[in-house]
Amino acid sequence: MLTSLSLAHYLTLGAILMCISMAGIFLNRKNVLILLMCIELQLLAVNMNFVAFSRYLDNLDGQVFVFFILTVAAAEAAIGLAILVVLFRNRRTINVAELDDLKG
Amino acid sequence: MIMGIDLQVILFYLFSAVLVGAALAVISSRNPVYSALFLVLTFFTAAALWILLQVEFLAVVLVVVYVGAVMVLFLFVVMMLDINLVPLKEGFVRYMWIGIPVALIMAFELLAVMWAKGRFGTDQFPVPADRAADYSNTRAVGEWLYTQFLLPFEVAGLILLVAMVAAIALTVRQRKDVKTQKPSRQVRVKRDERVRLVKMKSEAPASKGGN
Amino acid sequence: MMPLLSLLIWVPILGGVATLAAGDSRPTMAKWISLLAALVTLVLCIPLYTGFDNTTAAMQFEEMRPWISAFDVNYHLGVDGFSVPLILLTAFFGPLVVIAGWEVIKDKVHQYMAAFLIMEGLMVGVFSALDGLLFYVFFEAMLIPMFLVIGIWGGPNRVYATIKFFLYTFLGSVFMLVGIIYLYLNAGSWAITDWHALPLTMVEQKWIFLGLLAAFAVKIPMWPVHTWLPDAHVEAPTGGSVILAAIMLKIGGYGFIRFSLPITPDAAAALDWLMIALSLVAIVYIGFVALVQQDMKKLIAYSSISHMGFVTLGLFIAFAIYRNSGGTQGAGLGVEGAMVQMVSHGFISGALFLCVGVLYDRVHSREISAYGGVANTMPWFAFFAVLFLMANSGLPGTSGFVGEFMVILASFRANFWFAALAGLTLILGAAYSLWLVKRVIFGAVANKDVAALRDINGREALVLTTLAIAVVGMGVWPFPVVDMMHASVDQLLAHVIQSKLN
Amino acid sequence: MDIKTILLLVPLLPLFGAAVSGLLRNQVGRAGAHWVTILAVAGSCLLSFWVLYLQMYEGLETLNYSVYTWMVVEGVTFEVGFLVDHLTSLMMCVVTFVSLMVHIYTIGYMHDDPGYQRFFSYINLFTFAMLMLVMANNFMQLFFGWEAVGLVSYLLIGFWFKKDTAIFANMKAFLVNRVGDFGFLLGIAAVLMTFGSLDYATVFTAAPDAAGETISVIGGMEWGLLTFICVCLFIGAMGKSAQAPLHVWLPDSMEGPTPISALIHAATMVTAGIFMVARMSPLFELSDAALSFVMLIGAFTAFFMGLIGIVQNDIKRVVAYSTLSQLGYMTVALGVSAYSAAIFHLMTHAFFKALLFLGAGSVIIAMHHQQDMRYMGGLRKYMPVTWITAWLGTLALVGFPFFAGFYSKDAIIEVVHLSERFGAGVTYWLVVAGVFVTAMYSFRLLYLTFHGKEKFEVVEGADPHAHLPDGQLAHKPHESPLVVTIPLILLAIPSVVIGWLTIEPVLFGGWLSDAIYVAEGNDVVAALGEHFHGATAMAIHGVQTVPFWLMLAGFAVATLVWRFRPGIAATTKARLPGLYSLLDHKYYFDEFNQKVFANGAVRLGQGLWKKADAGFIDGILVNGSAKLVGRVAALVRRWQTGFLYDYAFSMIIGLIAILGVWVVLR
Amino acid sequence: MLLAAPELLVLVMACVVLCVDMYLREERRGIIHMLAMLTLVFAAIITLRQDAGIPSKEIETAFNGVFVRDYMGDLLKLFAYGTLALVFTYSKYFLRNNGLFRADFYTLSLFSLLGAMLLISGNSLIMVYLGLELTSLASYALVAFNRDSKDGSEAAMKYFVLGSMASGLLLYGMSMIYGATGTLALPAVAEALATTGTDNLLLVFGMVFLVVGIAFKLGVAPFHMWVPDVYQGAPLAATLFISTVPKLAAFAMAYRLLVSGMAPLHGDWLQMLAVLAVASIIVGNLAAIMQTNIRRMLAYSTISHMGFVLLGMLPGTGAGYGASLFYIIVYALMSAAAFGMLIMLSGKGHSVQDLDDLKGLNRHNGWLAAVMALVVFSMAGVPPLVGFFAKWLVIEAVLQAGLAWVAIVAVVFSVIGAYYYLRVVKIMYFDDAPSEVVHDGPVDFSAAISFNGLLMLALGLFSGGLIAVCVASFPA
Repeated sequence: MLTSLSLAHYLTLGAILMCISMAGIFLNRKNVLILLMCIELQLLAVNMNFVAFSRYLDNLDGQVFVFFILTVAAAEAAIGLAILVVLFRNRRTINVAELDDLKG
Repeated sequence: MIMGIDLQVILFYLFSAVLVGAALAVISSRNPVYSALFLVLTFFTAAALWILLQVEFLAVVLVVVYVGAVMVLFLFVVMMLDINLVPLKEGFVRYMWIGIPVALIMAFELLAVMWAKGRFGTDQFPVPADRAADYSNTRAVGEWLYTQFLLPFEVAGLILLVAMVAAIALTVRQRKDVKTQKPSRQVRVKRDERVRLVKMKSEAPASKGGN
Repeated sequence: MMPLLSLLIWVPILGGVATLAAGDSRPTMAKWISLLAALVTLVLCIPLYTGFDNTTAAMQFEEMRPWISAFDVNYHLGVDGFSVPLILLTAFFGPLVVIAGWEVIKDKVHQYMAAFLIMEGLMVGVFSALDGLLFYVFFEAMLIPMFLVIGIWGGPNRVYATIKFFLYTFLGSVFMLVGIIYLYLNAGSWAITDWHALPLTMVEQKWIFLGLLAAFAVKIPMWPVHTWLPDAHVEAPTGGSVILAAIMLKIGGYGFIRFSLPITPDAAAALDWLMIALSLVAIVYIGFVALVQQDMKKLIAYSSISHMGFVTLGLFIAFAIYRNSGGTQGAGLGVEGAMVQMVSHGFISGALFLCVGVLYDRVHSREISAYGGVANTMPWFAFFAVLFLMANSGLPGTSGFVGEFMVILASFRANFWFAALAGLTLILGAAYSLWLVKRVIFGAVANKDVAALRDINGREALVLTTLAIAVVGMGVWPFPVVDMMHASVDQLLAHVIQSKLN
Repeated sequence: MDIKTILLLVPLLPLFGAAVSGLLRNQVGRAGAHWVTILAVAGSCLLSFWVLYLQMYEGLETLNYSVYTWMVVEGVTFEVGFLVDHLTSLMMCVVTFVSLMVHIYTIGYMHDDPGYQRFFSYINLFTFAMLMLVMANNFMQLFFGWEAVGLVSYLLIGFWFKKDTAIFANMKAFLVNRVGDFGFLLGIAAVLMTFGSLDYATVFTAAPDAAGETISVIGGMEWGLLTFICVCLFIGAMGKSAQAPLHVWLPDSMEGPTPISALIHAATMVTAGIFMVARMSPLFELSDAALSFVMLIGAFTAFFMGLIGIVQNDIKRVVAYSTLSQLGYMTVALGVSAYSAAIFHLMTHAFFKALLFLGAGSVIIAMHHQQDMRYMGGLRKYMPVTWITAWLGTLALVGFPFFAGFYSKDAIIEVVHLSERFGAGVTYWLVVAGVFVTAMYSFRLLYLTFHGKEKFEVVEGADPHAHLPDGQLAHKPHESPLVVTIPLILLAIPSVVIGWLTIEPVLFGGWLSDAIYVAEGNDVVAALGEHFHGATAMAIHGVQTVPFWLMLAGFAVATLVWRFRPGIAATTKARLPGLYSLLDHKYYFDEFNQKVFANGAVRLGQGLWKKADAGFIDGILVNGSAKLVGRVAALVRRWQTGFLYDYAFSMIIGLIAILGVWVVLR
Repeated sequence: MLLAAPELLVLVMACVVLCVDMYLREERRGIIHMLAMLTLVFAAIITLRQDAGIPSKEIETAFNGVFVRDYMGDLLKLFAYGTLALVFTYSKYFLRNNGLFRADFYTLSLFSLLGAMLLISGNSLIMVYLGLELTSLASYALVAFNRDSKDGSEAAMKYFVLGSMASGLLLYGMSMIYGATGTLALPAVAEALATTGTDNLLLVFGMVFLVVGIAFKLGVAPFHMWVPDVYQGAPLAATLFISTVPKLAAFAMAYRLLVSGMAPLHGDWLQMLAVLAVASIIVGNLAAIMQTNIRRMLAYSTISHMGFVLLGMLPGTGAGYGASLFYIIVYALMSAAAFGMLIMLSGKGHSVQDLDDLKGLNRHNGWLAAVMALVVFSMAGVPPLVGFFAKWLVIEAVLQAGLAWVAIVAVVFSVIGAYYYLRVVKIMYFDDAPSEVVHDGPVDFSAAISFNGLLMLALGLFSGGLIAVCVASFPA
């Protein structure tokens, strides 16, 4: 385990990142921004998987996928932040715990 | 090789530790600015790990795109929104008792799959040989991108376009309370819009009283 | 050949659409269109009756067109001795309901009339569908106009009643849907006749039987799933009650005949104790409940449940008789008695609800205690009301007698106690009917509302007279009605005693 | 005219009359109504007598044919048809004749009633129904007639539908009759099951073959099938012919107009049960047990109902209890297989009881609808015709020799004496004692009504239409008009002579033998016939028998108590309060029925409705499940908190669950 | 190339709309609407022309196999155009009334449509992902489209966060599939599956994430939480859009991923889908009962409808997929009509929210009430309306899969569900209106909504054709 880096190492890292990002989403009760960051983290976890697989399978598809994910992540960030701005303008807050007008 | 351990392995653990630590810091730090900066750190270490995997192009892209663009955007928004930071973390602790176990259960489930039966061990997936010196990861990805994945590539561009359109549609607005000059309207103005002729009845002499 | 059944289905439906098109602003036109459509439908029944060959059990006037070919669903119509009487009954009530609502309904006349016409067409569809899915479609589609009729023109508690009615019926019928889909998957065909021939294991049969039972028991309704009926009746406008009692309830009985018995004969035989028990409970228990009702419509509604008990009893004693005697002698009497009871109850309950409607239109109360001595001011009405109530209590010479008589005679063959309990209706039916007469019709004029009553007008007299003729006519000479179904009944019984297990 | 046409016309004429006078009452008017109905009944009566004549003198054979097929099911034909034998034609004559008398009488009696046409319509309809009953050749039609007369009886008792007592009485009458019909219908069902047919001829032919069959009614208890059938059928007869304990409706039925009491509740309808059992003699003869049952019920009714008559004050009720008692006699006769004696008594009773009722009605008219005998007395001088006919009727009723009732009643007592059926001994003593009782209440009625002091005062100038207090009259009583007295006279004649005239053919001449079957060992009438030497001889012989002396004793007691020493009645009443109140309350039958059956049914209904239907099924199952759904739905709704993190959490939980189930646990 | 002609057209026209808008004055915005509608018409024509031989079973691929054109795809696209045309017609009125009549709506909708089309035609994990993101991103923006709406932005935020998270999970699953099979092309995945065998835990593991992603997109419990909030908070036009085109695409996604890609694992995903479907039917119907907000109620009803859609996938037969396809198409049409009606009833500056806003509709406008009643009864699954036939087919599919208990649960809860649909009818027909309200939209709007409502009836009475087409879209 310590002598060489197996695929499992990277996948584990991806899994841990995934869990951290998930935990971030549902543990974070205050700031919507953090949620957006968690989403970035989540994508990073996925990317980690793809890159590792791509390398260990010696298959470029995975890297291309990562490329697209990065693109989309950027676009997502843009839209997410735009929505955040709109939200802030309307409500003067980005507190997640105050985002409950719609419920039930 | 240090103490019989491959340098790569040492670096992996080092970077991984930083990565995980930074990721935890992202979700747990009180100030979103710190979070953003920790996220930058996360990305950097991730890029380093990818370089370990000899995926240079993506590692660079990650740094360029994320650290250079996305995170700057984040920070910009953080600053712009001027958020009150005082009560930030109280909820975090209150729900930890349920949140942490759930996260751990999930981690357990994922890791169980990762580690069970040596599924991803070196037996199944042998460590790939190092790339030849003249191998260009960038070139390989580029070629693949423009041939096999042409349509997705176009679509990716489209997504960026949509993001742009959407972001503009959502955030740009004409403020109603701001007065601006509109020359085209000024030129086209007609007399009727400016001058009003008022016809008044000539004042009659004092009324004779009700009849 | 003329697609007679299609015409019978679609003439009223399209008439209903035309009535709707007349719009809110032209109520008179809407009324005349609807009357015309109803009458045309009635006239269309003449060739159905004359052209019907009652010597054969085969389906007649068959029509067959592919409908949903991907799943072998066909627009398949046909009638036999069970369907024709009920179709005639349906068409018979069409014009009556229109006339009965002629002056009474002031609000949204076009929608009212259209709802009834559409319902009429759908009910004919139910009785003539030979394709399982088509049947189900008609069966369920009926709920919509009825739901609206009760909800829009109903009494103060109409919303509760109509939603209860809808959901109850809907809940029952979805189980049937599951059942018939299962049948389709097994038989590879939606044709009901194919299902009749489909061999099924006992377990399958029992489940399917219960599924079908859920639908038909609610519809007919059997105890203990009857509680929607009194509510629906009380709140429904007169026409709604009439159609509900006169025809809709019959669909449950028809369903047993068309589906439960022939498709799952072994389950029916195995569970006949349940059906008989429930029927008897309905007859006796509900008889007592009817006795103490304070609301005229509720009383009649409960009496309907009790009378429908005879239908299920008549249908299911066949198995007990077969077990007792090894033959079907007597079973036919039961089945035909059930059919006759359905038709007759159609006339009687329809007439009774119309009678209550006549009073309600004048006094705006259905409480028994609001009346008393109606005979003083409304002698003709009293004549009709007493006639129909007597028929309701099974007086010989009226149609109410025939079915009960047949079923009681038949059930004696199965078991003395069946007949004895069923026979209690002679006393209970008379008790609640006559007590009603005593409290409402007879006595001194009870209050100024009653004193101010005016006797029935020509329109009401027309409707009630027509029904009176039907009730007495069928009581005096049930031959034509019974004669229509012999062949079908014989075939049904021959089929039913043949086990599908092997 | 074709005989079938004649027979068809017999019932249809009254039906037509009923329809015309009922449905077209405004068009035909009062006179039109009574003309059309009376003509109809008269026609029917004439035709009936014509048929009787044909049978007696032209040798008309028994006719048994179908009029039309009612329905055919499983090869079993249900028909409407006529069976016209001697029994039928006798009944037809009795029914139409009495009916005709009542029709005529009604013109006077109902003169001022607003429901005049309706009344005629009803009694015409009744005649139709009764004719259908007696002419039936099958059980189905019998049942039809059976219920139809019940219906008309219902309508007529409640004729004055504004009177609460009347509409209570009519409902009671119908319901009690329905109890009987319940048994009757079961009997018919058993007949159909046993014989596969409802046709008399078929059933009677096949009856002996079914003699050995049994039926298990209550867990393994085997009954003779025929016994079962007969008992069931007889339960029907008990209802219609008012045998204890189903007699309770008859006294109450006196709430109806008097002509009705005469026609329906004395002469015709109540005898339907008697007629039916006689008609079913081929069945009953096969079951000794059933016959014993019949006999005992009859004996009980004959004696105990008579007793009640002694304490009644309502003139019509006394006659009504007398009717009950006489019906008991008829039933007893049936029970000892003396069917012809029963029919004979039925016939004579029809005449004299109709006479008595109409006489009572005449009195009631004179007393301005006062029915309480305590406010009468001394009417003899005001209404001589009524007085005389009432005496004649009474003498017939008590069985004074040579009067009609003597022949029939004495014959019954004698056959009971001769019978060896189980229970015949008790029965004999009861019916003999009944003679004494009969005489007591009959003469009591006469004395209280026609003799003694006038117990009413004439208040001059009082409003004749106003309701005066008991014992006051606006006018002096006076004799009733001719339309009332003529029927009295016409009925008085047969009341006196019919027994003397017909006992020989009816009882001993085998006149009814084509209708009635009596098994070998049971033929007590034949045994009696051995001692019969002509009607006159029988009457003379009758003077020496116990019943005659008991009758005289009854007469003597009645004369003493109610003519000369009125104090005795009061003293006896005071001495025996228990007995008095037992009789006054008619053995508490009404109270019992009201408490147990009527109130019990209502309470049971309330319980089932409120508790089971509304409470359990609707409340708990239906609305309860709706509420449950609502509760759960509210919970589900609360799951949607509106907080993003909860939404994410829910997704994660979902993910974890799916992973757990399908991946980790795999 | 030509296979993607409809996509190209939509792309070009979306850009054209974007550009033309810059040169248009406020009053002439109608041109945008016309352009968008024309786009749909021509796209439909092109799609139909490709399909000359209906029903063509031929499956053609392009762009190195990442793009596929098949019959199901064309059918879904055609209905996507159709429902989008309805959406545009209804939305115009709404946008005008609320001062939102901007080209952005059309552009974003068209881009979203494009994403949906690509997703429908996606034959590779990468294509599926990109198509999904394209539709989703545009949808997020549409939800927040009314920039001054508090609810809109809240809904958009929730939608965005949860949606992104779901795509992250989906991607995680894709990475596992990629790792297990070494390929991104769906046919290749299927092939690899066939050779490596189906007991590969890694594949099941990855598939769980795919299922989650699909479930989220469809809005199936417990991944449904965004649906009610978004349906309620978004501007009506956006709700209308979201309930139509993306749902069609989501079905395609489910089919592509689970059937085209992972058919051999049918035994596994069948169970997951069954549980999810049952959960959504239960949750959707129960929660809908309690709603007083009609949009929220419709949202919950959507959740249950999506459960029914999943039911059709259970037996893994062509008939079953056909049932699901039919259901989703019917759902899109019903939903368009329902939200269109809400738009119709919303006046200037007022959006219908409460059920009570429908009070006494029958009294004011019998025809509109009738149309709405048709829609609502159809949603409740009462014959002869088309909603019944959809339910029937999926229940048949469930029974065919041998899952009788699922069928029982489904039908029982559809009865419970009928209650809240009936409540709508009750409010329209049985309650009295508070005041005189005049509802009338432009002619094209009225015509469209009438057409849409009558379609419920017509497709029910003549359901044979569409059902046959749907079933024929899949290999038996």
